[in-house]
Amino acid sequence: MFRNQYDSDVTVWSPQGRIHQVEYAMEAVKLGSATVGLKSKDYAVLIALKRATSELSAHQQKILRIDDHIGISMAGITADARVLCRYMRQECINHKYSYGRNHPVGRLINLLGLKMQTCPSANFYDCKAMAIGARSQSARTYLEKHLNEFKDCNLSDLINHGVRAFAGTLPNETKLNNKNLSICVVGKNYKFHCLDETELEKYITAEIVGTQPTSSASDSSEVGVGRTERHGEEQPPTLNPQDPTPAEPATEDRRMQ
Amino acid sequence: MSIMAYNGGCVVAMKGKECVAIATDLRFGLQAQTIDTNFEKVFPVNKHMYLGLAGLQTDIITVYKRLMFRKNLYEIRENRVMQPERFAAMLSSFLYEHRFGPYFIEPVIAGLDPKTFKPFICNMDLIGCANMPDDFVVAGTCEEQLFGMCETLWRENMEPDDLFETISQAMLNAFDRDAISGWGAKVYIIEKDKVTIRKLKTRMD
Amino acid sequence: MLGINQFPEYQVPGAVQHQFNPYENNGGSIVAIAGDNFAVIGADTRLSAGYNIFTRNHSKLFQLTSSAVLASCGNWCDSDTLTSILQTRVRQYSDTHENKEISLNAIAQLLSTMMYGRRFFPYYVSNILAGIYEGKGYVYSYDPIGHCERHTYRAGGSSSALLQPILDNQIGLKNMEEKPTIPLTVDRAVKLVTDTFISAAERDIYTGDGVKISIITENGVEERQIPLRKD
Amino acid sequence: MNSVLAPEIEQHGFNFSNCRRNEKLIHDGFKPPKATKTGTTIVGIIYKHGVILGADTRATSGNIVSDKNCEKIHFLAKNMYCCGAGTAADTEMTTKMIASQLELHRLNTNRVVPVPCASTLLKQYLFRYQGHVSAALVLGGVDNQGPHIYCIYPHGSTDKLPYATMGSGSLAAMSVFESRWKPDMEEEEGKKLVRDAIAAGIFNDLGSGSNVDLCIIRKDSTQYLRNYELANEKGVRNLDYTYKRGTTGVLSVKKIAFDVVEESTSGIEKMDTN
Amino acid sequence: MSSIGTGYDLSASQFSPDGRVFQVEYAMKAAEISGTAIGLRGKDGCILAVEKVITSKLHEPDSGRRIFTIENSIGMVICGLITDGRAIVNYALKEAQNYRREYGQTIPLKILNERLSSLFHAYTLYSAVRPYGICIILTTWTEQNGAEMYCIEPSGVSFGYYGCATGKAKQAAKTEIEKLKLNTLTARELLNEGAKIIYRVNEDSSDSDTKFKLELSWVGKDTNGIHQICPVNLYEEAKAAATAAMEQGDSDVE
Amino acid sequence: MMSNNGVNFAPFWHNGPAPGSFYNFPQNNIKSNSAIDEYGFQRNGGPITTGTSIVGVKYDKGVIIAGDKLVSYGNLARYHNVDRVFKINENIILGMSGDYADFQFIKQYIDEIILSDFSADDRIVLKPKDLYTWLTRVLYNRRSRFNPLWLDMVVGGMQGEEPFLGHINIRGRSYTNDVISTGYGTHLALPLLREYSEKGPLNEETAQQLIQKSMEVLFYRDCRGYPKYSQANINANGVTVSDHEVKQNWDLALSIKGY
Repeated sequence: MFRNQYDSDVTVWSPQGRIHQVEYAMEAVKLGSATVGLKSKDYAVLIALKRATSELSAHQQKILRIDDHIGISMAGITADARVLCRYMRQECINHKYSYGRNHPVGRLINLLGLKMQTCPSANFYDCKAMAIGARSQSARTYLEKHLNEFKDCNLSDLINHGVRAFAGTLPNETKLNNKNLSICVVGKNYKFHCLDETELEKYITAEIVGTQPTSSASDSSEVGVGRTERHGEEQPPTLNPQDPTPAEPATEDRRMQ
Repeated sequence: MSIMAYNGGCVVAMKGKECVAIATDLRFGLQAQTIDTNFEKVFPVNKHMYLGLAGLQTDIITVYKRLMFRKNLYEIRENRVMQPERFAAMLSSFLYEHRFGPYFIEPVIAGLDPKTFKPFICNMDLIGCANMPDDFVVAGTCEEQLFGMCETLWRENMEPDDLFETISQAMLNAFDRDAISGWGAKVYIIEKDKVTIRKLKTRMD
Repeated sequence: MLGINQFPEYQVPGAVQHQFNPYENNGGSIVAIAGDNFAVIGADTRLSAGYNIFTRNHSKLFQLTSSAVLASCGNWCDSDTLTSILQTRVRQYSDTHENKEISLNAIAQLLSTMMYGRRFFPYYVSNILAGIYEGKGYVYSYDPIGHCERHTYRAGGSSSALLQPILDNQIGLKNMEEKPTIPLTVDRAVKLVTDTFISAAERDIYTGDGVKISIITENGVEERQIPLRKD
Repeated sequence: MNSVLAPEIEQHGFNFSNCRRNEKLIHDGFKPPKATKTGTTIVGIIYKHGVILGADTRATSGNIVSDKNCEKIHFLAKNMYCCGAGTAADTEMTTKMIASQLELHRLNTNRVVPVPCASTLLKQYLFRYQGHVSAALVLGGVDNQGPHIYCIYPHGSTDKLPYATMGSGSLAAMSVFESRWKPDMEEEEGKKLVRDAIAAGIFNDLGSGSNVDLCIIRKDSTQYLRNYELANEKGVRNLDYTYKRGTTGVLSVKKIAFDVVEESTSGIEKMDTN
Repeated sequence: MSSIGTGYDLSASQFSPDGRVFQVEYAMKAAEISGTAIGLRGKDGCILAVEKVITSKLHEPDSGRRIFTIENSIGMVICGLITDGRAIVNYALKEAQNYRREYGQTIPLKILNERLSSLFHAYTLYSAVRPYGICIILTTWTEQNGAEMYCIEPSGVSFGYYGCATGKAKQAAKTEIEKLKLNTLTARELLNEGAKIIYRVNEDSSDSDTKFKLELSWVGKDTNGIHQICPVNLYEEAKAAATAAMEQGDSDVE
Repeated sequence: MMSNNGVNFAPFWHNGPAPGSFYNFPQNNIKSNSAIDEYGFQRNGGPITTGTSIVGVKYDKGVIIAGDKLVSYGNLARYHNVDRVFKINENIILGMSGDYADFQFIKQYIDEIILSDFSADDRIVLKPKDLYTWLTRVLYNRRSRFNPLWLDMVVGGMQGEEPFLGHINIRGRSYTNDVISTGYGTHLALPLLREYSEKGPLNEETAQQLIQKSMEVLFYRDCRGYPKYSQANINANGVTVSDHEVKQNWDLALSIKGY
């Protein structure tokens, strides 16, 4: 990517019909530490790494609850995400107050997308699974490979898949532990909630040991390799510019096909 | 404010096993101001019958006097002790006479039949609609509180001593939740062979 | 102020004027008792207005958190709105406090503020909040404009006058020279609440049909329902 | 005997001596107290052999039940009963008064008093008071002309109907009649219908409650079924509310003991009255 | 485009010396690099067909929709920057709602078209905003006016059409459309034709299922004037017809 | 932020029920404190063209709502063939009593919601409980502004597999129950309905008969009643709205003589 005279503002089209600012912002997302989301027919899971900016600071929340049925995880500046998060929470609360039901996820995301014309890429996709942020490509590769298994997974297998995909995005020096990993779940009989430390420990152990998800036929060794070898060349994430991607849309019953 | 609550005060009566009880508070006030703490709203009618009157003090006294006049006349004419039922009927017609200009009182009658010693209790609204239940009757500014207490506490066939505890507790706790009743209480337990009158220890505020 | 009332001769017979009263008394009673490490709160299940019963199975209890239950009765549309907004406020609290559940005393204050916010067009409701805070049982009661007071037992709603003295006597042990030493257990509290409602149903026409009781302990909230007379 | 303070008993009719004072008090802003009302469901039907009257047994003042088991079916004559709704004292006293007039009439004429006669007496009386005697009545009886049901309104208007309801639960009871009443019902069927109509009032109208009273008047007999059905019974309390004796603090005790001898004298009186 | 890069092409409120507004043209470009969309108007209805490019396997099949419904009778397909498209859809919904509140009926397509065109145009007048990077096709069918179809470009220019196309393979599609005798065909028949065109103009028709998804909708007499995404059976039929035609075409070439 | 052709994009941070404030509903931005006018003007007039009772019954697999077809203008039986029960969508039926103009006003917004559900085309549709809650909020907000919508409405429908029946009045006082009636029906129809419903769940046939009985009694005893009524029935098979007429029998009238 290079500088040109058409990339200074989000209100300028390039001769190729592109808006460079938006595209740069999309690049920026790739600098934020990765986060993974995936779903089965009954559950949706978000996985992210909580980072501490210094030894002295607490771990930053990467996954935020919007309502009992919605949560978001993000890659980028937490402050920006919080602004969006607050908006979505308000919308959900208002919707529940006036209609007595949960705000349909699709419509919430649509609302968010409509907020401003100038918002860099208000685009959104309804995904079977997705990973965003730094080194997320490896996670996406994993997810694509196992895409067809997710639908019928039970919850713990689904989380195992997620953690495995997620592990591939970790910077070299980082090890997963129950302090820095966060896993949140929503679905059948579960309100949106984050797993506690003992549960996290379980999945971390499973990942390190390389236990197979019971219903999965995937090749664990390959995944293990992916995690340990892939990311030597990438720099550790730094503070990122604006995060344009609002959220990984969580589950919605009708979508699963 | 209702004129019935101008002076404050309450009366309650209960049936027990071969006995009846009637209780009253002792306050006499003018709205929120307490004037006297020794105003009894329960009056003897004859040996085994007491009349409680709750409401406007001037009417309490007037009604009591007028009733005694009529009752005495009856007893002289008929040469027999007035039965509580008769007394109630008389009181009822007396009050209904004043249907269109009533006395602001609610009466409670408790007594034993002079011959059979059958317990009798009765209360009326201010124009003489009588109510003679098997358990208890209440009147006065803390009527609701008394209803609640009595419905919970009253049991069948209470001995005189138990009846005393029950009616006392019902009354004390009821008028403690009413600003214009209380300041002392008196309980009459009427039995075949005696009437026991107890003055209760109460809050005086 | 000059107005048409000062000039009655200029008044014209117009369309029939319907007085709109924004309030409606929907009845209902509440009793709450706080114990050492629990709280019990009950409310009847009748929804009525005038001489009509709308439904016999209408819960007036709102579980706000795992340790707080609010009972609200009076003008039902106000209760409904107030509790809905309160529930969103409880939600917002946990959103802004890292998913921490709001504590009972914080709800007590919040509710007071919310009700006082409508000082000049009050929510016409009788509220009682019961729950546990730091392991101890508490009961808070409110007047319609948000005065909040802490009690160990409280009756509210249309039968409040009937029931409060019973609690004074049975739990407060008022007017007793020799106080009985029966410990206040959950079981006793529940039985007493039930009994008070039996009494209320006898004498208050706006209380009846059934009573729903929530028992709040460290282990969460348990609900029971007991039938009452239906006339 | 006659003095200003205690004048001789006025014999008949209403006494208006307190009216001026009470008016002043009300004018001064004191609220007039409320008399006991019977919210009430009262009904009457004509069936094959006569009439059946029914009533609930609740009396209220405001939102408080002041009497849980009051009688609302009043005696007028052997062949006539009258259910009353409205101000309890009014229905009670009015029916009592009319009953005595009917008895006098019977003695004078030496025949069964016709039901229309009672209806006329009642409506003329009520009309005179312009609705201030607030009694809404369902009058039922059987005379030589057969069975009659009258509906008498507080202002003195009347209806003569095969089935009638009154009181705050009248609509609830009427819905039962409108959907199920038919001419020439058998007695059991009629009792069931009246019971159901009263129950509809008891369970749907807060002004009515407690039990069902019935009164069946046939050509030659009358059956008053007081508390025909105990539709609502008080719940059983879970705790024992017996106090230990001595719980209540007593300041002073005074005892008035009676002589037992006096009691035995009451036996002599008994002989007297015989 | 000789004036490109001369500095006259950075703002929508600026003409170039040769009298062009380049920002508008660039915005048009944005529409033209997007997947092909066509609209066909037949004798008893219209259809919309679009080639929705699939950017990731991870997306749900119906994610990133490009055909939208305004109220229940107007169809709209978007070609270009999809987020701009959603904003326009929202705007159109509001317009339709306002119209309904005032007149109690669905906004006539002609009016909606006018209002949307002026919105597009307004966004070409100020330097603080950029022109919408989309072309839209609007269709409807009513008992009174029969089938109607309009296409609006980023400049705010709009015309009524019998058949129109935008997007990557705009020209090829136009050529294909011109081969059809549109006013003799029913909406039902057009569904197949539309599908065929989308498949035919797609550059990379091999492995088409993973590269793009055909979106198809119709409105007409058969749907009672309701605009709806084509029902599954008709969709499959159209797709089958398209694939069959492709094989036919391929063999023709060979 | 652009605004154009009268369409305003909402400000970035809008809504949010602050303590003691209300959710802002369409057309609700009437200025406050104009309620009392010195010169006797009162904004909240009473109902003018009105419909009488609505009766609703829930049975084991669905809901029936019925109401007669008369809309009165004061004491005048003004419109004789007006539907007062409606199919809202495949899940919801609605019956109205009270002011018909107020109803038409609110119906417009309900229809908008239904339309926008259609436009969204995401298979998410309004359910009876959603509409019930929404109406509760709207009516409550209007009563709180002393500008009430003079309505008593009964919402019925299928909440997934479960039948739903709820009632909202002019003040936004709402509740759900197995049997519901508005207006005179509260006194006349409810006792009939309750007698059966409290014995256990009804089946469709009994529900049907109960409705018929209730409409009959209402016609006989409500002076604003009418023999023609419409009825909406909803269950898993969908919604049917049908017209019916009370079978009248006035034989009894002949036997009444005298007073």
